[in-house]
Amino acid sequence: MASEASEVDVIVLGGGSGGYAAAFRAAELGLSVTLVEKDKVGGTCLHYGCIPTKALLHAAEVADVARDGERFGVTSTVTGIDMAKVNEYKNGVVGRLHKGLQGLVKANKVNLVEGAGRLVGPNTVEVDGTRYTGRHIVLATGSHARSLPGLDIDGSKVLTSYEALELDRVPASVVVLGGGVIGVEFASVWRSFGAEVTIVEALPRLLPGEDEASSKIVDRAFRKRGMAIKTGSRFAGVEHTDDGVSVSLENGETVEAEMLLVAIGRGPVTEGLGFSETGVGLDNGFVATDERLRTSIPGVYAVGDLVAGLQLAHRGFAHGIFVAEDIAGLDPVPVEDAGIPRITYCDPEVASVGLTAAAAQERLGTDKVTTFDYNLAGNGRSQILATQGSVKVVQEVDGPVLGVHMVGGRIGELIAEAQLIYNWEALPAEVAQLVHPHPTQSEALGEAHLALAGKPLHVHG
Amino acid sequence: MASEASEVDVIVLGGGSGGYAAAFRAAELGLSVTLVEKDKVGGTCLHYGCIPTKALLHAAEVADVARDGERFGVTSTVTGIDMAKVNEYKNGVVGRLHKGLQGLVKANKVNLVEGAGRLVGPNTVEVDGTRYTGRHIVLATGSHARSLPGLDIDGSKVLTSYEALELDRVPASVVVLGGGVIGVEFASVWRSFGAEVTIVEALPRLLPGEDEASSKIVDRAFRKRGMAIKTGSRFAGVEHTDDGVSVSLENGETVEAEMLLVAIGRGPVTEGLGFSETGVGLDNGFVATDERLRTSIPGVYAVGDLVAGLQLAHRGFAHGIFVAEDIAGLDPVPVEDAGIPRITYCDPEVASVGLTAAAAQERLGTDKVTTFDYNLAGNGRSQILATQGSVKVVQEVDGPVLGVHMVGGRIGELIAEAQLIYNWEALPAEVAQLVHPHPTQSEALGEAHLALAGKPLHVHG
Amino acid sequence: APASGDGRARVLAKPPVRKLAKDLGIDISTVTPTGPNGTVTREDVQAAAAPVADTA
Ligand SMILES: Cc1cc2nc3c(=O)[nH]c(=O)nc-3n(C[C@H](O)[C@H](O)[C@H](O)COP(=O)(O)OP(=O)(O)OC[C@H]3O[C@@H](n4cnc5c(N)ncnc54)[C@H](O)[C@@H]3O)c2cc1C
Ligand SMILES: Cc1cc2nc3c(=O)[nH]c(=O)nc-3n(C[C@H](O)[C@H](O)[C@H](O)COP(=O)(O)OP(=O)(O)OC[C@H]3O[C@@H](n4cnc5c(N)ncnc54)[C@H](O)[C@@H]3O)c2cc1C
Repeated sequence: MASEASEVDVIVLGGGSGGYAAAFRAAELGLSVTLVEKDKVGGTCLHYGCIPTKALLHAAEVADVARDGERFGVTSTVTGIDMAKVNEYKNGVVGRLHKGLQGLVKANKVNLVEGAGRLVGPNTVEVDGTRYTGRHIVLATGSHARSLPGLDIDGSKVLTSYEALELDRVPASVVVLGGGVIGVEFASVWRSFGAEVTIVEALPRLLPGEDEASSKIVDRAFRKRGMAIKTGSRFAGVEHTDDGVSVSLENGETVEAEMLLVAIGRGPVTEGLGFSETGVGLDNGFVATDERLRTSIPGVYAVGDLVAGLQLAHRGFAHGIFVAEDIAGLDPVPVEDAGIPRITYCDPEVASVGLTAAAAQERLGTDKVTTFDYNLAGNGRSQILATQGSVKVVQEVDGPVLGVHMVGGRIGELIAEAQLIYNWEALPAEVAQLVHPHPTQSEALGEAHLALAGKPLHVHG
Repeated sequence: MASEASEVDVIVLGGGSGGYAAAFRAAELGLSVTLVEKDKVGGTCLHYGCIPTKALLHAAEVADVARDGERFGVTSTVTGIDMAKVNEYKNGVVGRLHKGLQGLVKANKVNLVEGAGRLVGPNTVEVDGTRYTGRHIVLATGSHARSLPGLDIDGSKVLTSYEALELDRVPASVVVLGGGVIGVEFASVWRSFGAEVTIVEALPRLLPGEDEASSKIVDRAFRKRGMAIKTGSRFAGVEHTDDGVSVSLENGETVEAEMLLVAIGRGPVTEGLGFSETGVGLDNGFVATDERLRTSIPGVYAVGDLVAGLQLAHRGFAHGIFVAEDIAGLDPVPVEDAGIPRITYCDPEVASVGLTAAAAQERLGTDKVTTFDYNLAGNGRSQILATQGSVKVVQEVDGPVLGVHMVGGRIGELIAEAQLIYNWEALPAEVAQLVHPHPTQSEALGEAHLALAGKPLHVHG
Repeated sequence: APASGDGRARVLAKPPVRKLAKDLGIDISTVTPTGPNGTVTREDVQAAAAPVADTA
């Protein structure tokens, strides 16, 4: 029979972004916490997601900058990409952050149980034969890469992001199946590293979750960078060839490449964990919750990628903090997806918050929505960085900012400001009254608000 | 006798940041505007200041990145800095922006008078023998580099920023006199381009206008980059030598170098322009104004570097817009220096808004001020970029954010968010309730606010 | 009962709305809130700023 551990206030199942945030915040609030993790604290984001991909993207940027030095008067050359060293750098960053996080688990006095857990009752999680009971349980088992029926991930020629992060060489050519965030980020890295890249996306445009204007700019920029883009193209099948794969599309085309990356989305990790057996309601595989992240079982919550919606690490943080505060009785304000900033770290970067122009028009009516699109050509700092793109602000007529959509080199960091504007429901005039520093890219955001407030400064006709 | 032009609503004397912003905004509001400029619209900032220096700083960054590629796995080398090409790039950026600005003068239907103007009456400016009368006059003649008695700028061995921007080679060694914004920016550029750099500053620290914590980090970073820093050292004299200059300090030390950059501050351009003759009150050389930028003569305003305080282009923009709106009767809110974001674009960058910790303590009392300093070592994105630094937030105890002070690679853009927080007097808890995107540097700002709100997430002890 | 003294930190309002009140010279702690959970809205501030004649 299973042994029993003494009851705690909160058991968190899964130590990724959502899980550890819940654990830390609960502990801060004086609750006793057990955190169950079968792999490594930090989860997908730290070990197989955000951090390693952004390290690759930075190495990619370094390669582009060094290759392009002449344009700025710097006589520089790139003779190669040393993937062993790239991986050493990437693993170094992950390792340091992982060590820091392990320190925080200790500092927060969270009881970490290493092993695979299973929900065996509304208050109970079993790990390796030991039963842990908690007055509250937070499910945070995250997500995994999806594939299609008949599309087998072999890890060498047909990969998901998981295997792609471990490659010891740059493929000569690659087909990226899926033009969503993960797909375009890998496409961008490999292109900068010298690969021939083809992106295949079933929907009519890249980054279909973004405002159409953003997709258009990225599409143009990627083509200019020499990538082949096949939007509105459905995957039909893949065959292994002597030196790689042959990918066929429903329209009859085939594309040969050394590798195929499958980046068609991520599904929740909810199977075989006792969720449905214990009575946790699921919806399309995701854990069904209300806006306060409560599942169908009282006292059991779900956070992060398990909950249908944006799959982002900081949404996981926000969910985790929310649930911990809710358990502690602080009555926190629910986390809404629309207010969560989104960044795609390809080159050029894409960032947004709030509603797309189309969504805003659908919600309020076309005549109630106005937009302003500021071209980065008018922005001094962007000229200096030699980047193109735009900042588009969506406004309710005579009302607050409803959405911000940006494309451009290094533009991702700017969404933090936009996020305040959106979530604090500021009027363009209230932003326009304040002054953005010169010369920065943030001025483009300022200019868009100035223009919407009827007082354009550096707006070219 | 002088000829007369028909009266307009507003005459703006000087077409720099402050002047052209006043002109454009006034024209937008339906006022007739004459803009007098003796050199080029865009003024110091566009032609001899912000833009060309930031182009050099970007080329410097490119050189550093390309030189340091191995660290990220990119096999890259730098064999030289081609100053002719650097200048071509820099002049290209300036030229394109200048062209854009000239287009805006036309589009706004501003009457541009090219020539040196002189105030000859409370309503009258004379340019090349023609008298222009305006119901309102905006003085915007800006500033120029200062020197010391006995310190002659010869333009080849002893330079100001003006000549330094035109150099056709990288000096082997240089002494930078003045550790303020302009001094440290040039020091940073030259160091990245390979020069031996010595900074001499009379005050006890670099960037004396910044929070002491920021100065300390920059000092350490600059030394690590191999620069010599002599703070608390007063300049005594300079002698020309066969291959450069010999700079002597009051403490008896001498430093030899190929060149001396004099960057000890900028003074207002108010002499010989008829200001005092017409009765415009001056204060220490600057035009004296009230908080609504009114001079001692009714109907005559001053904007930008002419007005004592922060010497920043975007302050000029804000002043110009304010005065135009005031003239048009819109009753705008005065522009306060404390709310204007400040950036120094050296490596690492420095950015701030609001009060320093010391100023806040002086104003409110030590026990009424709390601060939190978030080290970028805990920030994933900064680890990826391999940059160090910190984000320091100053808060009134149980009250709003009073100041934000940041140091780190690329950190400048983040001050746009901080600027909203400061000017909107947000409480840390209000910022902490919102979520910053992962992994960005902006999360460091988020973490500092989380910590001040009593809910730290990724804070290492 | 609400603590006396510094009402700024205690009044519920989005930061830009507090700034608006300040710009209009209105003490936000005297404004009657009509927003969710007792939040002072932009409209509340504007109403408090409007000349009394407007409501006639
Ligand atoms: C390639 C890639 C790039 C990404 N880039 C970004 C980005 O730049 N920014 C961003 O915001 N998001 C990014 N994401 C998304 C981000 O990684 C996820 O949104 C985030 O990790 C979700 O956090 P989570 O806590 O819900 O789940 P996860 O991080 O997946 O964590 C779940 C944890 O639960 C553990 N677990 C699962 N089952 C059990 C069990 N039975 N017992 C014990 N432990 C278990 C797992 O080992 C894992 O550690 C990226 C994702 C990928 C794949
Ligand atoms: C090296 C350097 C770097 C800088 N970097 C930055 C930075 O990164 N960010 C930032 O915000 N600020 C920066 N500044 C400061 C910025 O340039 C000034 O704050 C800004 O230019 C001030 O604007 P202004 O309109 O007051 O004056 P100016 O820009 O100096 O414009 C004054 C104009 O008046 C004209 N003029 C003068 N006398 C007459 C006359 N008699 N008749 C007609 N025209 C006349 C001049 O030709 C000039 O065009 C920098 C300055 C320098 C020197």
